[in-house]
Amino acid sequence: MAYPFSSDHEMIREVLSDFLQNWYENGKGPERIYQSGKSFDENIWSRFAEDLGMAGVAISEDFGGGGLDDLGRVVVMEELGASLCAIPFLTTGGEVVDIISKIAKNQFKEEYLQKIAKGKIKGIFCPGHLSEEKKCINSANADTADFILISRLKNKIIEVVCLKVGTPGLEINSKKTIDPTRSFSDVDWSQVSDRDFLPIGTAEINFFTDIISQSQISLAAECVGGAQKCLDMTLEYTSQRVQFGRPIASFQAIKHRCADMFILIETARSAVYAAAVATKDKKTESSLIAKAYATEAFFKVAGDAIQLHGGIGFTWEYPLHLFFKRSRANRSMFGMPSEDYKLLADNIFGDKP
Amino acid sequence: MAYPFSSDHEMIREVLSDFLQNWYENGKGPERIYQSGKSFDENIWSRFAEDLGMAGVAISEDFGGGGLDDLGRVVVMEELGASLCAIPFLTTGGEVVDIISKIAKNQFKEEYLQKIAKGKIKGIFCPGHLSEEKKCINSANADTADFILISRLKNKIIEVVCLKVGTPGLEINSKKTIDPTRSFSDVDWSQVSDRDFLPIGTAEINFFTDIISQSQISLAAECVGGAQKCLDMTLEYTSQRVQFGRPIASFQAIKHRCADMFILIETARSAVYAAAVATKDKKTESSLIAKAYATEAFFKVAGDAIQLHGGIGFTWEYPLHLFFKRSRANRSMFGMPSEDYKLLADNIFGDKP
Amino acid sequence: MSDLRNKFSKWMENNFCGEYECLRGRATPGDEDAFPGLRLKWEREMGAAGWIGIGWPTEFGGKGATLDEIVGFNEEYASHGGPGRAGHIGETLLAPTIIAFGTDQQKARYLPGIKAGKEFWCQGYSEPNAGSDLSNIKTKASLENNQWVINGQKIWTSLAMDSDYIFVVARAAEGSKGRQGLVFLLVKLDQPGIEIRPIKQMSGTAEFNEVFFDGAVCSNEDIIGGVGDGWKIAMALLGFERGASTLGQQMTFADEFRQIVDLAKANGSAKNPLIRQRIAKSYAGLKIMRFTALRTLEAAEKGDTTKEGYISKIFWSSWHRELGELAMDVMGKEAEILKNGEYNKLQKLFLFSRSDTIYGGTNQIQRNIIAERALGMPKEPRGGGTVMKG
Amino acid sequence: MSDLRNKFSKWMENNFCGEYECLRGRATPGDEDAFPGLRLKWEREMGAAGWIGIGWPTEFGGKGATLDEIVGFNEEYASHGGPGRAGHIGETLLAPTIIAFGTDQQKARYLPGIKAGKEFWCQGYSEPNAGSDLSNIKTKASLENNQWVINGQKIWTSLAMDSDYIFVVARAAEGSKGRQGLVFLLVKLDQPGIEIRPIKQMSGTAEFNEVFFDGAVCSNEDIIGGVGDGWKIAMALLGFERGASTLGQQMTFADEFRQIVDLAKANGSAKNPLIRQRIAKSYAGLKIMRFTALRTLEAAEKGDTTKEGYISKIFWSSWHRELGELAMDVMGKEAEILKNGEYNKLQKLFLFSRSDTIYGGTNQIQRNIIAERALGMPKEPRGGGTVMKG
Repeated sequence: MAYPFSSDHEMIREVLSDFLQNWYENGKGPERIYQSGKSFDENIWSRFAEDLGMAGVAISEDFGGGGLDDLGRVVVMEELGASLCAIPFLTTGGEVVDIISKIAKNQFKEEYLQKIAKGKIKGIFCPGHLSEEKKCINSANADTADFILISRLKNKIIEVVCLKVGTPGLEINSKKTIDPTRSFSDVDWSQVSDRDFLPIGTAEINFFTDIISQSQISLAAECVGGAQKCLDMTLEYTSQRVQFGRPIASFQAIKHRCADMFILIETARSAVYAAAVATKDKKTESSLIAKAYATEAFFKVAGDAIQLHGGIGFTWEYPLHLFFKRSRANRSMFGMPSEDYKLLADNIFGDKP
Repeated sequence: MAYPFSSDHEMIREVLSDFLQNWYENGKGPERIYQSGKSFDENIWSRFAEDLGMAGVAISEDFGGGGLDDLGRVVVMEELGASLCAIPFLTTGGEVVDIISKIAKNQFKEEYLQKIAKGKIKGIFCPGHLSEEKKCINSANADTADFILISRLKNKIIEVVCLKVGTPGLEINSKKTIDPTRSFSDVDWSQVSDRDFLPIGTAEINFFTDIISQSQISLAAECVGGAQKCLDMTLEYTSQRVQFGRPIASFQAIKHRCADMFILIETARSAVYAAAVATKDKKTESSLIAKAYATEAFFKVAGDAIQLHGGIGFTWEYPLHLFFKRSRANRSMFGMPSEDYKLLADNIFGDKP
Repeated sequence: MSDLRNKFSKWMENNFCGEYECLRGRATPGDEDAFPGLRLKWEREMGAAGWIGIGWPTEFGGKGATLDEIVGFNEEYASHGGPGRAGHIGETLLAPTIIAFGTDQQKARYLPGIKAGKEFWCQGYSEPNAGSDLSNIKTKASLENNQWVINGQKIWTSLAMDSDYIFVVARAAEGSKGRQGLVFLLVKLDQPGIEIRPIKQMSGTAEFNEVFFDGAVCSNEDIIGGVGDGWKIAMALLGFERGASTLGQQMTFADEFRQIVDLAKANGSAKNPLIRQRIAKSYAGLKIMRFTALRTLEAAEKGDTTKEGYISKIFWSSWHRELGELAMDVMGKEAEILKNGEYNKLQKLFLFSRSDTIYGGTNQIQRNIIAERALGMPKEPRGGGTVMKG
Repeated sequence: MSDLRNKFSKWMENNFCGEYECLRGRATPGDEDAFPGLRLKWEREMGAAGWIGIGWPTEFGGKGATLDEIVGFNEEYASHGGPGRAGHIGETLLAPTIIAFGTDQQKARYLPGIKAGKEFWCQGYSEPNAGSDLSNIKTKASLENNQWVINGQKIWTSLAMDSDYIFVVARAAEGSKGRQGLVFLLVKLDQPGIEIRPIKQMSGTAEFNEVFFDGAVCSNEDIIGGVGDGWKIAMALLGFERGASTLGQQMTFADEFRQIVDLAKANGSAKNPLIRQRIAKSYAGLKIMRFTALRTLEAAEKGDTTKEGYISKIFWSSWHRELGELAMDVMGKEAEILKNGEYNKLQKLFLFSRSDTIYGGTNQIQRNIIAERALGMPKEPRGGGTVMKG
């Protein structure tokens, strides 16, 4: 792996890869999830948090976390992506940890971060300051959350409040999506009484820009992990499948397509790693690029993997379609790539047509 | 060839192909053109017109023409495209013939069509009714024209007038373009005295829509001919070039790329033939599609042909670059494909955003 | 409008209604398991009225319809929203093969059932280890007491659940290889030696099946051609696939395209210039697909074989796969959401169309065929590379 | 900013001016025949100031600069608009090879000339019939009276007209095949047995040359390694290509990109949403190219060999070719027109970039390399197919 990872990162990757691929079990893990009708596996989340200490990988060691940087999360998300394990790390271990770590008062911070690190509680973040409406559409992992952080604009300062799940008036409607391995829900807090919101802290808009960047990087890392798994499956399958007296991996059409997949994956990987280690002034742009590029790359690679698998690739019994569906769902999270590129162009030209 | 061609068409194709490939002489023909500093070969034009009777292929037999339909012109343009022979058939034998045939008075019609059929005179058409300015930018073949037809709006009716080259005030400035085998010029008639314009006839706007369609079909046919030649050259070259102990045509990467070229060419061909035989109500749309699709196809095929030729493909001595340059020039004639598709979308949605 | 087309249009108007309403635009690829019973009833309706096999020669009960008439017929069928044809394999593939190569007895036995819309056929070509390599067939047929006994497995068989018969390409001569020693058998599905298992696809539906043969039988009179002719017959049958039926499929595509346009207008995607470009290109592709099919068909009617026919499969399947992606992007924020927990029509289109570029010969195989047959490039060497596992 | 970077930045400011002004942003690929004399003078200027070979070990006159310093150096050079480096083949390819494999005598003889910017090198690898297949080399070298006598032909040699020496891979052992029996020779260009013919490209310029050897000679002390080591040395030299110099190239790309953005703003193309998407994607590609190069370089500095280095060539060349197409589309109606009868910079970019995906290993070869070396897929069989002509 090498640059930019430390030996800590390498160790996490190794442990997690074993743990998650064991759970994944050639697709049986995700299959059990959608067969169960639930959106994730509580047991895996507990072990992930407690045994491996991964839920709090980015939480300060003072609060029982791993004390690692964005790169640590990149490693975790890559491995989650490679196993389609949709435990709510993206949300709880990501933006929720960052918001609490950076703006919550000490008592709240201590309690919540310690519980998160132990896998006792899970939360999501709804960026309420971006809209007038008091709701959030297609929010990932909301159906398994214990609490919800909501940002809201108040006199040009953004305030973050916390709502416990179960608060009267709070509605969380989960929906089935094209990706059967991760849940989406609509969260509506318009009917919650004012006194039920617990104020956590305040921050400026730039802070939330960074929160969004972090989530973009995590999503992009998940895509890289998923795409790599698709390529691995394809290399394995094409080396064993014999047609016309040869393993199909020996056909140039297959080789070149795999080479193109590799190019996409490695460039996406570069974009993700670069965004994770970017300095503050380059964070927003590099995260946007990583997210737009990696989500597109995953979609392309997953589609190509199906094509190179031939018939078995599009069957339900073979897990490839789950990666393809995840890739389509990721492609539309936090906006489509074409919208990202539109933003990027606005920055390049310094205007907005 | 078969559908939709008659045996007359087949015969024209055979004769022309021999004649023009003989002139083309593995690229020596076009090379002589740009070495000469002229934009075309007068001698070839005479023989094309007089010996082969091709200048007037679409002129009524009453005036010494071939009496063929749009498909006849398609055959001619394909063969011109395959040889990069930029004699001014696209203009003189195309829109100029159509305008004179359909709206000129008998005396003018007889004189001009007979002379065109014999290769004695050449003309161009400037669609002046499309703009306020009395000029036409990047007009093909203007530098070799003897007369210029100009359309202009007059009380909601469009009037066509004729200007002889040499008329005081008429300016024709020819320019070098990226395609050294066809000339572009700017034509400016703003300084010509009113009495020097010879009125030819009038027509409604729909008539000019059809004129444009015909030119689009001709341009698209030229692209199909050029693209086919690029594929032919590639098949020839790759069957002879040996690498790693095999003719490179035996490598699947080469085979598949050639297959993709074939797909593009044959679909472009379908579009062109369909447009040529389209009924009046489908003419505008099918011509637009043929033009947008075939110009893109030619550009892609010519680029791929260079790639598959390797080093020799991008040298000046080998004629492939001339096809590539022609394809780029054609791609921007009468608007870029993206503009064509924009128009098409406007029609599909029935609106204009 | 031709007389026949006119008549058929009126017939559709009067008969494709009532209980059949729910079939409107259904049972197209990706949706072939919709309303199985009713679809078969509808086929009988078509058959009874004489609308099956209109292109067959009159001596076999056809109308000897011209190409123009068949094109018109298909267009009318689609424009009235007729459902995917459950009988198309029998009607457009097997019947012409029997007419060309079958015995009088086979013609008398099988054509009427197809014509009446009462007997349905499916195709037993692909095998798990043969895939796109038809000459690598392993299913065996051995002649015992004037009966062929069949053992082996076929896969990617569409419509098997709705069918009465299957035509099977099997290896008759022990030890034969490649194209040699194959036999083309007509086999009844409802017998002890046959088991059908549906294959669930990523779209959640199951159009394809595995068919297992464990001592299944057919009479020695039920082979087309002789032993060793199997390859020739199988290829000839595939040749009939380049028929007017592709135009019917295109009408289905046009219908899907129109739905996407309507949705784009309704949800505002139509304002997006990138979507507009893709819509326009998709439309151009649809038209060009039609132009190309007509060119091939009309040339064939003149007796010419043309090379552009080779591009049909890869062009339509790639176009359709892109249409699926476009459909999702037009849907926008709703693209991921399953209303009522089920894939809607466009989501199914998106998912099912991934198989279009695979079944019936992958795009890779199509490019090989184009390069070798249309362009005369050198053949792919068999063998070579390192075989890591059989 | 590092000390070295700082110093170099100031030096560029004080020295890249005056008569050198006209070299600003010139002599990049596609424009390498610009100002030949002045470019060489500029190299001597760089050499005299000690700015050539900063990454070499100090014992050979280098500064032993770290990766970060070399990256910084290249960025400063580009941001000051420094022209394409006429000496880069000697400095970044041959010198590291001599340092790694050369004799003390060779080091003493050749490194100072390179360092001083006084002796220029070009590369004799490709041959007309070898193309991308380096092991198929036909140029022969035979040892006669302690001198190697060379006969044969090299092609696609860039900068040959400006060079003093060429390093040549030739076949030493009569009858040897493939990678065996090759020798790596250092040959003076100015001698009777060598003829250089420029190859005019579609861009109208001539960066590449054919080099003909007709009894050309070099001393037996001028081979690197022994007879039979040619392949190993040649490959090691190519390994040095994955160096920091790619970052310099990227600065040139950034410059071209910026020009296109400026033009789009000026001529209104920037209002076109399709152009905006392409500009944004191009920008993302440029950044990702840089990220990937840094990843490879930093891993290499840690002593790790990573696989993503294999994608460098195909990624930059494909990106650059697309940039050329984008440039034309941004130019709009002016794209086709030659002002003053000559290609402007962006037109040259468009035309020259078609060769990027070909020279130095075509995209097809790059994909083979990636598949076989990075992904461990089976090797392409040699031979097979029908050889129609040698």
